[in-house]
Amino acid sequence: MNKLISIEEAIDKIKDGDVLMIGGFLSVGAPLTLIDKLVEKGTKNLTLICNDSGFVDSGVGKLVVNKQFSKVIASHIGTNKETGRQMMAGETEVILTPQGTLAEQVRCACYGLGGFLTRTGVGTAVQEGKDVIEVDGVKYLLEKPLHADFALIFAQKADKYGNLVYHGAAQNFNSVMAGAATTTIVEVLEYSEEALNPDVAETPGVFVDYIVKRGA
Amino acid sequence: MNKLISIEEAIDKIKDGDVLMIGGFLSVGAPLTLIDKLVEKGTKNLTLICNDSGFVDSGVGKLVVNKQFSKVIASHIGTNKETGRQMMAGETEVILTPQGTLAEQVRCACYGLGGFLTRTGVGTAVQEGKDVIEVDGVKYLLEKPLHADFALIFAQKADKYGNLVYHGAAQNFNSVMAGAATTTIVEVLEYSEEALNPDVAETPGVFVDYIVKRGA
Amino acid sequence: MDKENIQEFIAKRVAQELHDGDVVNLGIGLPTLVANYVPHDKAVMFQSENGFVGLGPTPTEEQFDPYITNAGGKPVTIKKGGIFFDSATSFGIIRGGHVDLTVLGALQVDAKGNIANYMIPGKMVPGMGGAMDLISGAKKVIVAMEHTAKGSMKILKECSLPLTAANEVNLIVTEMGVIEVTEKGLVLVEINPEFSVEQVQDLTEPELIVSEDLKPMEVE
Amino acid sequence: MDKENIQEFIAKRVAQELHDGDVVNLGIGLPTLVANYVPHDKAVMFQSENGFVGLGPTPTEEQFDPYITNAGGKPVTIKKGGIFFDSATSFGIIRGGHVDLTVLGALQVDAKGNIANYMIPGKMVPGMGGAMDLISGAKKVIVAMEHTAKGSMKILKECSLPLTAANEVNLIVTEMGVIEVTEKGLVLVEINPEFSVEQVQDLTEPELIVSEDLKPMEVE
Repeated sequence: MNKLISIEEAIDKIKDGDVLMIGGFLSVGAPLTLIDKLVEKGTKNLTLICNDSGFVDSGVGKLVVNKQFSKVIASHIGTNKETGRQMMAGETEVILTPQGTLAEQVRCACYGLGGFLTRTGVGTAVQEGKDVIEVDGVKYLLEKPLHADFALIFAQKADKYGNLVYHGAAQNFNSVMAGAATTTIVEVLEYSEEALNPDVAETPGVFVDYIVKRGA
Repeated sequence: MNKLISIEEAIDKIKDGDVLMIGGFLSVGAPLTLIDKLVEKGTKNLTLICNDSGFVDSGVGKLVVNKQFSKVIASHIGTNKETGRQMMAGETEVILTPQGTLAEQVRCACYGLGGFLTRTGVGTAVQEGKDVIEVDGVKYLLEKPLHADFALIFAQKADKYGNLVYHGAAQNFNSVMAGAATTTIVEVLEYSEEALNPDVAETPGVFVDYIVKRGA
Repeated sequence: MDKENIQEFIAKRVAQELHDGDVVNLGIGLPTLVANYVPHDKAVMFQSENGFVGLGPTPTEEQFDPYITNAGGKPVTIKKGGIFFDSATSFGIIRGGHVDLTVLGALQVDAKGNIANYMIPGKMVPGMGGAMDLISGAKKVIVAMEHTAKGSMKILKECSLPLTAANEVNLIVTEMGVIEVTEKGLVLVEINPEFSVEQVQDLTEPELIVSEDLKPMEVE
Repeated sequence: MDKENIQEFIAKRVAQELHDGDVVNLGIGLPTLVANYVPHDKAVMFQSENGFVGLGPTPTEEQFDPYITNAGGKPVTIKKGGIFFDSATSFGIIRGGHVDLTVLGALQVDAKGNIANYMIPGKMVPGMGGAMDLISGAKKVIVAMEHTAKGSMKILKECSLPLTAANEVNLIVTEMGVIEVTEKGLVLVEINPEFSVEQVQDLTEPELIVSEDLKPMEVE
């Protein structure tokens, strides 16, 4: 079970039409090398699940500008004007989701749950088309899991078993997406043949299928 | 904001009739000093939310033997015969819950969610009285949050801000229960005036109201 | 007051709402300024929805770390006692009522405590980010904004823009006064001595209930 | 075969179902023995529902750590590459299909793949612990048990005891044979050469479909 592969091998796994979860928050903690390689490869008709759509010149925003997404699910697209333009022009379907709901939807996919109840979005446009369930007199929206073919995430360090640790605010959606897609690929700054301390490692290696080194 | 208090101060906060979440798994990682002090105090008519009911001579089992619970919510009571006896005799109400459901119910309380959908328990006695919701052709049970007055948990180390780290399998329900009750009290082996490394600390101090030192 | 003075005045007044031990989330723009006026005797921790508690000021060159940024993507620092976590935990903290106070700007607020601050259909659709979660989840929601937008009213009988959340706003702080959202309607509890109640009412669509205990809005 | 030999025989046969890279959860009792027969060329990680992956053997005196125990509360070790986590994550791994294989004992199994292994009403009510989650969540569920309990049948047309899970069992391994649970019913795919098909059928309530490709059940 060798999880370490090259960036090329990783990107070759992704096919036209696939659904991708991509970690990062306004490009901070995004798997930048994987994204750049995916831009180069030009894989089309992808669906993006990400906190935001980055900037025109960084992170997932480059994939937006390169028109590789037919659908974007995000909590915020305001920092990348091209996403808004594509949405207004009907070129790309955009689903705006509250950030906490997005995080829980991803977690549900990883955890095998069928959904969860949240007060967020009750009485707003987010409610449209969703079941409203009342528990103990409080109204909640039933939000469902978001499934994906690939989770492309970033971590500070991986051991060869796929256990991960994060640094600073680069963790954000990365550890939530680990294990939430059929295949999880992590881009790391450091790779270690030595096992991480089991008390300190944050993401279990069972959630991680492949590891690539940044810039490799 | 001084979170460090004495064991006596901690236990005096708990009143007859309160609902308690208590961490630990077969007494491993249970807040043993808090439990012993609670046995000494004799607070009655409590509700226990815990993975199991421990053993007659250790962990929460001592509270069971001392007849301090009128209700027990747990995934397993087989290691403490007194719990079974009290249940059969109608002295204590016992609700058996799948372990994963119990963990998620506790998390929902901490995370402000109204419930979640799980396949666990579908078609079993666990289903009784619960809503069955079908999502994409799969049947799920709607499980609701478990709320409590106090979470009594254990950690390896706390800093003065209440940030916690755990060791080994002592983490179990402890970090899930942190923040899930109105008041969270943690028993620790080590207390530090110095702040923990923000990358390494596991439970945010915002979930922790009071800290006591083991044996103090 | 010019725009800068107005914003400073509002931020200073909002800072009076902070209590010792509070966990606070500040929205972008004007609300961010509140961090500059935390009373010295109060220990307040700021939460950043991208994944930490303990948000500190802009780093010096030496402190700079590209992976420590605020929810706007700008470099910041983390204070002693802070902690990093993932987005699910971040919103667990927000939704679970572990944030004592959130301060946000708004395009519109109304008499029912509804707030609209995330889109103008056909014009501006940035998305709600974490705003819906914060407004639904925080124990107390303060809207901090200029009383009007280029002369047109922002405090309305009913919001016309898509809502960010329904019935969640507790307090509105503007340069003209402090307004509590109650079941009976909007109660003017403090007024900037530069204005009369009539002037405030003229720029506020719903009828204001003037508190019997109306106080002057004062900042140091 | 005496009881010990029977258990060893079953455990060895179950071990043949392990694949390189598998994450496996073993129930208490007989299933635990499977860990002793992992093929040397296969890297298997054992998951422990109390909160880790990488369950290793009983510690030496030097290795002993009171906070490293298995789901039965007994001292164990953690292997290189293992990791500790909380109970919510543990059951996320279980429910999310990240456990490739779970091996459990049973009081009863039936032709529909139902399993009962957590209580005998009025007699024994230990609770389900993590069993319901494991059976519902693992990719593959193997029941490893003696074919009968003191002569009475355990493989039934329909379970009479309260179910732990409905329609989840994939494979039944006993000292008499290996039975696949299919939509058509129970298929006998391997038989212990010590027994005839008739003998197996006599101790199995539902009618067995005998595989056209019936093989001898062999262990090394």
